[in-house]
Amino acid sequence: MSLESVLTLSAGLFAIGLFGVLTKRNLIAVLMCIELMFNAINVAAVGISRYIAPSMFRIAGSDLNSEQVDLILSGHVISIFSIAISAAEVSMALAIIILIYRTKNTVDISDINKMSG
Amino acid sequence: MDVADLIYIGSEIIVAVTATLTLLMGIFSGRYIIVKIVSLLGILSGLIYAVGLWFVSTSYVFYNTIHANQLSVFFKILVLVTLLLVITGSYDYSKYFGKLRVEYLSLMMYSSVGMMLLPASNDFITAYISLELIALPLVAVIAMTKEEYSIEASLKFLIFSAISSAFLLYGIVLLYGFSGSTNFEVIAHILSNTNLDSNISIVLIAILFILGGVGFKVGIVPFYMWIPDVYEGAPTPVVAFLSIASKSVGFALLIKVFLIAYEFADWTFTISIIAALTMIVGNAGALLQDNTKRLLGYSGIAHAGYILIGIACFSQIGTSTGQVAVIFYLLTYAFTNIAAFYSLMNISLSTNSYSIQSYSGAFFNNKFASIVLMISFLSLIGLPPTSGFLGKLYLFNAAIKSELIWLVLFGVINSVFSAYYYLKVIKTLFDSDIEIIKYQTSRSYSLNIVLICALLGVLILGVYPDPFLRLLETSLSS
Amino acid sequence: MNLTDIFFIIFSLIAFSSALLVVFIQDLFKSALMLVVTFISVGGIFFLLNAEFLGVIQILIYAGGIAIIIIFGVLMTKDMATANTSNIFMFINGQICLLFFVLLSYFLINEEWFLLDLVNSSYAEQAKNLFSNTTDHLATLLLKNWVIAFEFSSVLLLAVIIGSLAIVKDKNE
Amino acid sequence: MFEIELIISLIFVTPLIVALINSLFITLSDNTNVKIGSYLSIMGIFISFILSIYIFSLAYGDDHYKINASFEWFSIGNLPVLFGYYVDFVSASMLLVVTSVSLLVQIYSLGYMKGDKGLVRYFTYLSLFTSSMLGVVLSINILQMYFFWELVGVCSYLLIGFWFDRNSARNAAKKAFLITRIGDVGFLFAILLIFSNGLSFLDKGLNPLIIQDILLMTGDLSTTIIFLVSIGLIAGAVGKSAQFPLHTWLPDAMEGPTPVSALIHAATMVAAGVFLLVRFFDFISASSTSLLIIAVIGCTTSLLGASIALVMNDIKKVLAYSTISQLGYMFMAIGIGAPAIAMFHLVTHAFFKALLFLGAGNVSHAVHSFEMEKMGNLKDKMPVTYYTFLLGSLSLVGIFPLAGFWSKDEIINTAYQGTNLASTIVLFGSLIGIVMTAFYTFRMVFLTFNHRIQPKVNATIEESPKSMLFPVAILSVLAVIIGFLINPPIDLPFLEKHWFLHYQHHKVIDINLAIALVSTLLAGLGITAAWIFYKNRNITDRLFASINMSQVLHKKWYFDYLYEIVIVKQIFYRFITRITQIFDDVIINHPSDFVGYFAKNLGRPVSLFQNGSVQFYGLVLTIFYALVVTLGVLLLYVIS
Repeated sequence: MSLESVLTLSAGLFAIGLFGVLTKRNLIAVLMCIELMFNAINVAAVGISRYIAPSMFRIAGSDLNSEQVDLILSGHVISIFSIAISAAEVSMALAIIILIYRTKNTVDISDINKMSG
Repeated sequence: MDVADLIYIGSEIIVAVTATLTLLMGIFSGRYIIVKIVSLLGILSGLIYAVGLWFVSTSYVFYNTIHANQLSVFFKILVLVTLLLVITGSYDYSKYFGKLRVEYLSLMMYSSVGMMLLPASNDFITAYISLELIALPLVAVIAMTKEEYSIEASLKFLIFSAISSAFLLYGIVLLYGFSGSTNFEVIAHILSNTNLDSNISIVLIAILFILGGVGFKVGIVPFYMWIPDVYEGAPTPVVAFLSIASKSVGFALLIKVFLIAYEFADWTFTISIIAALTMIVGNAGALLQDNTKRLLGYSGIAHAGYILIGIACFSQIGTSTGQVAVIFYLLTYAFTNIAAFYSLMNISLSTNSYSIQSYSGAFFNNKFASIVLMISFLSLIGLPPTSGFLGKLYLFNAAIKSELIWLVLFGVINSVFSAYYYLKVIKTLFDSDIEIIKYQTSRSYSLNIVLICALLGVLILGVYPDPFLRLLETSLSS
Repeated sequence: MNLTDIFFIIFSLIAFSSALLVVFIQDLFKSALMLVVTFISVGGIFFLLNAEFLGVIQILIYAGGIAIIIIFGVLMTKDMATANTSNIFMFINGQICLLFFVLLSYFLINEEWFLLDLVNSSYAEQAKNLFSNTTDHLATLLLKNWVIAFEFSSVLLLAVIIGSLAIVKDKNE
Repeated sequence: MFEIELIISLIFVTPLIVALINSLFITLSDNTNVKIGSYLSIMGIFISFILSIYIFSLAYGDDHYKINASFEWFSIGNLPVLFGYYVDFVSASMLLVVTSVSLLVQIYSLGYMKGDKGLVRYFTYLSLFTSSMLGVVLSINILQMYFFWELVGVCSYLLIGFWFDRNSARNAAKKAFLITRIGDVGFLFAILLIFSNGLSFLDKGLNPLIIQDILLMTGDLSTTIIFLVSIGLIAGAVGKSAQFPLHTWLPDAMEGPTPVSALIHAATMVAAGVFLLVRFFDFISASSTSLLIIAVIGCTTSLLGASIALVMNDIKKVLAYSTISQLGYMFMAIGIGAPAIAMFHLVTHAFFKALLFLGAGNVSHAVHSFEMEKMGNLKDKMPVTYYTFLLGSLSLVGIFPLAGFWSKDEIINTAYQGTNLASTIVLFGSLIGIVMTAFYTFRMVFLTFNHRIQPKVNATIEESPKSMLFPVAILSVLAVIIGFLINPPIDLPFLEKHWFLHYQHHKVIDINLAIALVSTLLAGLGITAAWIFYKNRNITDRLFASINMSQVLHKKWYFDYLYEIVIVKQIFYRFITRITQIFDDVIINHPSDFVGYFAKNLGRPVSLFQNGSVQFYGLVLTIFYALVVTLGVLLLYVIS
């Protein structure tokens, strides 16, 4: 288990999610794939956070106080916020999907292209 | 954290509290006008607070996540002025929101909280949260008229925003992986002090990923594709807000990102190419439109291209000239666009149709709005004495100082060709060959007040811009 | 190869294959279940990466919350649940995404990362201490360094609640 | 000096204030036919006129008269942009021309526009136009000049499209606006180029925006820069002054009310291009190539315009092409290095052409048409109009001793004295031009007024009201004497010999009797030819029909066709919008067409590109990001 393998996993999940977002016709499936993309990013953030040297060390190159070492966990903070925001996005998206389902009786994304040009 | 740091985010707090209060009042009070006045007062007090904040000295607060300087205060003021005008003018439009008009007020305010926070943020995590805080409430507001087109616009906005914010976040993570930090200044410091030979590609990829997330907000090639659709479908006040406030703070972040990025490489050529492409795509796209909101969407893309010219000259002459040009352009563009969108809205308040044909002969029914529309379009073309001319002059001046003459020539030629589609609309206003559609003559005083304010802004900035420029220069030099 | 490596391989294989299944299964309900499996295995990876708090959050919020909401959404539109087809771009999307994955992972593997040194660096002791108990330190970071982001994400969540209610509500009621 | 500054400000500000007050009338009152607005406007321009006379009297008698007055407008970086006035002899005389013609035209409009619904709007536009034209004349600063230059363009747009309920008027307004904008690109580019050399100006303590400072710097700039800037300025002047190849807007601009054509499209705005070149003459003349270009443009335009005017049947169109041709004369004068003579011709032309336009206005007021076919034998019905029109025509043709003679003769004389290529071109061009001018002018006079050519009698035709005849009469007096007065060949008791040219430091050449004789003879030849041709119309018509040239002329040398059909529709529309058209129209709206398109052109089954939904947008994004990652990997590969 190394940084490279974690990042490869993250790239894979991201690509799969991206593929799904671009490909699935059912809106809920698109939504699930967006979640996959954000999960992939979380994996990368946590992995990097686990394996990367703190920034202050590169600037100072010597002793660090404990607050500066704590910043190693910045990646975790990114993931926490990303989880919160993707939860928010899901609820918003589901609301719109239900609205679309009620008004147009479809959840097929290819039916939703009235505006173009 | 010092509690005194809270004064630097005072106007955000005021507006967020007002938004919540508005919502509560909407539940308990039946009178919309009272709710509206309370929210306007809240925004106004936030604005006054922000103006006061201008005189507070620069500092880094909240553990370097917020950089409170005059530039960020300037954007706060810009956002709040826009919000004030947008909400004041949308009193008569809000009938299209039905019972949801209180939620509309509240969500617009929440979104503007994000917009105020974004230019002040000094850290990618805070910036990301602000970006999402801008986008997600707007998703709801766009869908709020519950018409087929607005729902579609909302969905497209959400999905496009989700994809680009995923890439943005990936970029942030990669940049964090390279530097070990999310703080703008730490990253810039590391970039300027490290031998980048072995790391050149990660920084390149990370910065271009981030450019995508920000470019989505401002609408540059190739991230512009949502703009025409969403502008066409969304409610007009929201479009005005999107095209001004959201775009302006997007540029604020873009300036910050490129101040970092120029530490790493010279981006002039790349940005110039993107600027040229954006201009040509925007103007060419607008030529064929017959919906004015869609047309203004494409025109907004073209204007993003002009503004990018200013960013292209960041490295060569020191950044100050380019920044002043960009920010002054944003200021002029704000008033011009308010005038454009709201005069269109004024004319078609009763029909709610924005196709160019529906404006034929509008001059005879609504003289004032038509004149405002004409002046704002002349400003979009970039003619003196409107502010659009001086804005372009500043951008081109900055570019010429950076020896980007070809780009200037390209921009000037583009602005000439753009006159074609703007004049097409102006011409229609005076059309009387076709049978005139009888508009319901609705006099909306609040809308006219907003139009007068925007018109004054367009003309004053075009004729006597000196005080504003002085303010901008001092705020950038501090 | 130690135990961590083996677990990592297992978890990432599960995550990877279930993610593929999410995309390729035709039945939307089953694909939502596969999504839960992916979330749980990603949570497992978080535990392996010394991020126990995030692992718990992942399983609680993603597998427990978001996935449930999604399944709820699937049930609400249940007559559409089986119509989970792909659009006509599928092959070109597939090629581009595959290319994207290959290039990105090639680049991520060959990049020279500036790695944490837990053996003989000046901060080694503090870092080991940090990874032994990340939750405490994370709490400090969230409520101290990123307190603004934390507070404003709560504003965001409030706005989203109002927004989604407003979307679902009928405007004339 | 304070009073002088105040007076100059008043000249420019009075019409502006009047325009603002009038626009308030329009917004406040639903009845836009308020008489008081028009009187107010005339009062305003009258004040400007009186003050201009005062300023001119100061400038007269002092050949180094200069007034600088400015304050800081805004600044670009550390470069102050000044807003202010610069008055010398040239601008003082322009002030007088603009205000006097504007005054007479506004008085004339009282009668001509009587009863029009938008009377106050009309006078508002006229005041605004006058104010901005004065702004161009007075500008100290090139940016300020550009500012008013565009404002003049906007006013012209509004006035051409004044009767906006006519489709043709709206189209003409749009065309005028767009075509002059093409020239303005050149002007703006010249300004920006001067900016870009701002540092060398600042080193010398000069300001790169002040016109006089630019002239002072001429020696220190590289020849390439001077040439490029000159080309930009020439482009601006070509657009505004309707010179070849941007001349096509002016004839269409005749859709505006006739007094507007007299003021804007004959006397003042179109002269702005000439004024610009005169202002920058010291700069432009540093590059002899630019002067040659100006001379060639002027010569081409003058012959082109005159040739089209030969066959036009609309009286205003004849006058419009005549204006184009006469502006060509002014360009030729600049091209041979005699800006003072260009100014001289500008002044005389302003008066006699305004006279001709107002005369045409009288005629059309009576017969309700501009078609010369519908006129004829108006001499008896409208004697005052006839004689004034005749005087104007003789002046235009250049018959001794009318105004046109003096200025045109100076051009020919100077060209005759010159030795370079430009002079030769100009000499021949102007001599040929005289014949054509005489021909088309008298063709117009005969067709309109002469009973032997078109013996139609329409009983209802009456002479115009006094308010329309009064300005015409004054202009006709001016058209007779102005040439002699402002450049007398002999010393008069109250005027020095050649004072107008003298004050502009022009080397005065005495009148050459041989040249004068030749030009008069040529003019006579043209008039005779017109008489003979139109006395026997049937033969003439057959003759014209037999040679295809007439067709070419009727189609205005196909310039409109070239611009509208070929350039705008074919190249611009087809080519540039094709890209987005394919994208939006074919991919998104007509998937099958797109398949066919690719199948035909590339033979590749890309049927997958069908959907234009948000997922397609996402695909574009993904392709962009994939390219970014590819770039990153390539960089990694290159480095390692």
